[in-house]
Amino acid sequence: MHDLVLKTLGIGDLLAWLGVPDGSLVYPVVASVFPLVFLIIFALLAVYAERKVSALIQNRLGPMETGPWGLFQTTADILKLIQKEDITPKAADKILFFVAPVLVFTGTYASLAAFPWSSGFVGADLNVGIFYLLAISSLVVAGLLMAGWGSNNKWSLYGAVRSTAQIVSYEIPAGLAVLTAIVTTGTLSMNGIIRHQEGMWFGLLFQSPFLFVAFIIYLIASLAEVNRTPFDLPEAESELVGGYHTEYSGMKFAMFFLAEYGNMFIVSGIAVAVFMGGWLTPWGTEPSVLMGVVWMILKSLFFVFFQMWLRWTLPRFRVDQLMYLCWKVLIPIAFACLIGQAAVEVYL
Amino acid sequence: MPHLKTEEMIMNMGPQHPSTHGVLRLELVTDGEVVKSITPHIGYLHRCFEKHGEELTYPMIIPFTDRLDYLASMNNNHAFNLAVEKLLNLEVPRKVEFIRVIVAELQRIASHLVAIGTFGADIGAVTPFLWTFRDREVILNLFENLTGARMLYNYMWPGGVARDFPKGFREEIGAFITYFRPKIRDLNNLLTGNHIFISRTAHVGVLPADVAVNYNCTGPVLRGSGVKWDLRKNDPYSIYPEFEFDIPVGQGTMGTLGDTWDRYYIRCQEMEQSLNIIEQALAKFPVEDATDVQAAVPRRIKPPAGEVYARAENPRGELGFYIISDGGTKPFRVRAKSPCFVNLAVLPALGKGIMVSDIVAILGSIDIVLGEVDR
Amino acid sequence: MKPSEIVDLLKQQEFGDKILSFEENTFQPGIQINPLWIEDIFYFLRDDDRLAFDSLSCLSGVDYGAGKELGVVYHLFSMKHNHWLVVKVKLDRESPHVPTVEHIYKAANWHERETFDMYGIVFDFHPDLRKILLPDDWEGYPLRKDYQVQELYHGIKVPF
Amino acid sequence: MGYFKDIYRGVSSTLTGMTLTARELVRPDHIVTIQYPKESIPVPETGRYRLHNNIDECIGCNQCANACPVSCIEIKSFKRMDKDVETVKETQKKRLWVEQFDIDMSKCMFCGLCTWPCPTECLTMTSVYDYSAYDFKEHIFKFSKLTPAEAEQKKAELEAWTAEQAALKAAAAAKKAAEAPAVKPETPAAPPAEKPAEG
Repeated sequence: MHDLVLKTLGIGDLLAWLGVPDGSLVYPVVASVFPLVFLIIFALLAVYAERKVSALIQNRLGPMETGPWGLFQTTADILKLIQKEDITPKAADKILFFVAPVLVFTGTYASLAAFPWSSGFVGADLNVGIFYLLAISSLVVAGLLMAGWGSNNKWSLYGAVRSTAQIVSYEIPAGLAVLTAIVTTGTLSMNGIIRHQEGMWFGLLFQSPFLFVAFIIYLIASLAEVNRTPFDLPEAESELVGGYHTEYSGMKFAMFFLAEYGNMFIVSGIAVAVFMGGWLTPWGTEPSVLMGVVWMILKSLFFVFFQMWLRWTLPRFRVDQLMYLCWKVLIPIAFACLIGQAAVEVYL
Repeated sequence: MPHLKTEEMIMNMGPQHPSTHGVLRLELVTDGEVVKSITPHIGYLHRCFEKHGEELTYPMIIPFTDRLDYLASMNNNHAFNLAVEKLLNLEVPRKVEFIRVIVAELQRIASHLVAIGTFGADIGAVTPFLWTFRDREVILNLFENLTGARMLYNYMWPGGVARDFPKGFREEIGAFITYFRPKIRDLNNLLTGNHIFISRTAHVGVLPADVAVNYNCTGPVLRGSGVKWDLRKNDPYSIYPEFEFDIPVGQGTMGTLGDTWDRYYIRCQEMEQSLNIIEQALAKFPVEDATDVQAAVPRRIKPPAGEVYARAENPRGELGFYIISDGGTKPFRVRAKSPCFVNLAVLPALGKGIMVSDIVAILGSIDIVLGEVDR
Repeated sequence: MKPSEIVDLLKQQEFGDKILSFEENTFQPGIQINPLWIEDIFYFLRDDDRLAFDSLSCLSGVDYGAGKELGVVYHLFSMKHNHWLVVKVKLDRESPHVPTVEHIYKAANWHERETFDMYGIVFDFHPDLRKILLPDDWEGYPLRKDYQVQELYHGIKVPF
Repeated sequence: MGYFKDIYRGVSSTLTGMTLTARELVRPDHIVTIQYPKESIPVPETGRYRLHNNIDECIGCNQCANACPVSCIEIKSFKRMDKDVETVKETQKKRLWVEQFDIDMSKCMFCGLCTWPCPTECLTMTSVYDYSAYDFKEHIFKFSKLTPAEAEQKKAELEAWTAEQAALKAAAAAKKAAEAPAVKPETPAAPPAEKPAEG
């Protein structure tokens, strides 16, 4: 990754020109800062977009005061959050309380390492890319549990317990849906999956009905993993007031916020990579390296918009309905798709 | 495996809580997600209405009745004036009756809009909340043109009303009706028919009819349990008998009879019925009748000694005033029997063995306003 | 049913001596009864299908003036027959006691707690007679005519 | 069976919901927000918000203070000398100097009961609603134009004038008593001096 970042974006020449010796530590550091910067910028834009989308749906204008059309609203929010006092409840478990947001954020940040930006532009092109992505994103569960238990607040405990149940149980349908796609592509590496989808209009989606249903299941499961409506039970405003991040304020709260929006992007990125042809052009040809990044981000942003659109339409599930939907509906159908797709592979 | 006795957790929902519709504290004993018992604690918004009633003259009490159920001020005024007019044995001019019915029904729609909006927000759908409040703004602007105030009007006086309809006001109401009818359909498509909403509200908080009658629940809570009881029809007052409108009653279409969904859906249907009433009232409005609306308002209100209990159909149920007068300008005793106070008393009975998220749904469907509960 | 018929029915049920007075000319017909017999009379009023008073529409405490007695007024209403009956009970000021009707009309539970809170009328055998509106440690019964507001409550000046 | 019907209904109701929100999303003409500081909701002139008293027409009759449920109007006034009496709107006579006419708008409940009994209709409710302030005391609007110095000076004149009137009356009574002492019994004592009407 870092040699690529350095070469294509010219940072390498810049650093060499600055007289930085070749093998020094600066290169990997700069390369690893790039996804962090992207994450923060994306979060800024996503929060602003969410407020604008929700406003337009609800016949409102959304933020208009800070900057033209309220563009600097999120920077204002981030500045506010930074200078807000970082309160730790007296009876809170200090260590857990501090580590929770860090863990949640690293879960999101680490999964950017294997994120397939474009053909030459991917962090670590692991041959178990998709497996790594699904695994690392469940690191968030530990963080949420720590947050809920650490803040020593009954409501946060409720939020934490609910979110653990939800994320853990929704990883199974998500995994199965992705497995259905892996059955056809044969490889686990992200670029491999994407390369396999060359020449297909809109990727694997329309290759077989099983894959289409698997895609829908993955979308629903990914909503649950990111705690977005209709699955936003852990921080259900109207019941648990704030859920696991009730007691947080200032920078720690910003970390949770950043992680949530980061997760939104990563989850829709995986959906795009596995089912929608990743950085390929919609009609299946391979674009240049930079254009690949553009296509990948565009497709992911569409699904981010889809999640926002869904959030302002649907009410919220109850916990037992959540479990019913996962275990009684999504998983059986995911299995059926898996078997169906496997049969298609073997006989066709 | 012997049953592991898990320790029950006592939790406080309120008094500052996003979905208690005001300052109400629910003490929940919960075992995991399942709620063992609910004990409501009220009194945070107690403003001694009944003590005020004994120290103020009759016209001065009316602004205080606005503040009982502050989402339905017109209906509160209406109920209080019915009681005082019975005491004074006052004959109210026909034009004033028409104005009162139109204004009361508009207020009913505004109050139901708040009930539906907050109920949707409690279940998680925030968009209907914004849509209902957008439509409610239109009614508030109508009231501001008529009375000068947006929410607390002091508009209806014993024997008359403060101001006559300004020029072109009836056309504005007609415009509102045509604007609002399609909006109810949108709301039903977005919320009432939504499968998640139905699964969250059907079969939840079932209130059998006899329990509802024994608890003296009234309004949409009682009609949700299938009891066809509406004061405008069963114990008519003012000129309601002149209008045809039907009383929506719960049928258990989506779940069992008397569940949260029924109570919610009745409010949607009642809004349409109110629109019908307003249309008929506008059609029959005595336009050429030029009597001054304050003609029958006595200069000094000194009712003869006696007592009366009069009641009116508020959006949340039957609001009754029991007034004892000792012949002076100040009432001897004013007792406001508020519907939300009685409807809230049912919550502990409904709250056994439900889940935490259901409390929010049931509380939203009972639709309480703490100003009226605590008086 | 006309008010006088209701009272005759009650008299037939050997409640005659329990009914102390009967006013007919007010808007709602009212009878005053002996507080000790309230439970039987109410059971009869509710369960007899000719009367069918199924809803306790309003329960209010009344203070008939400084020095005079306290009272509780029950407004009973029958949804089936659409007729009213007001039952009044007069209690002496020093120790106002009246048996509860909570087990007959569940609506009375909170009304009785509020009347106890405001007037100090004790409803015997009420399942949990606590103050409902005022804070638990508030002295005095506010709605009594001879009520003096306490000067300080937890150090906060009370008079306006 | 119920299982698949459940799923079908779930998906179809979600889709109808989404088409509705999408329709609202692409209809910018439905936006209702009014950006407050720049534009504001048009308030009708019959709006009932801040009270205003046109003090020149106020005769200090205290009707509004009596009609106010929360007694947030305080009036102090004292008697005018005969020569100062003015007439307002041809019908009402201003017989009092209104020394203090304060309305505490933080106590006022905007019921408008005070505007109805006012004989000269000088007390009206304007449609000014944005007068928020940092200190409660700024919400006490003082309408009286009489400065304390003027009030003192007028009170002094009033004392002198009443004393002089009393002296004149006493002299006239004494003269009448002197002219016809035998015929009529002693005339009753001089009427007590007019006490300034405290508000």
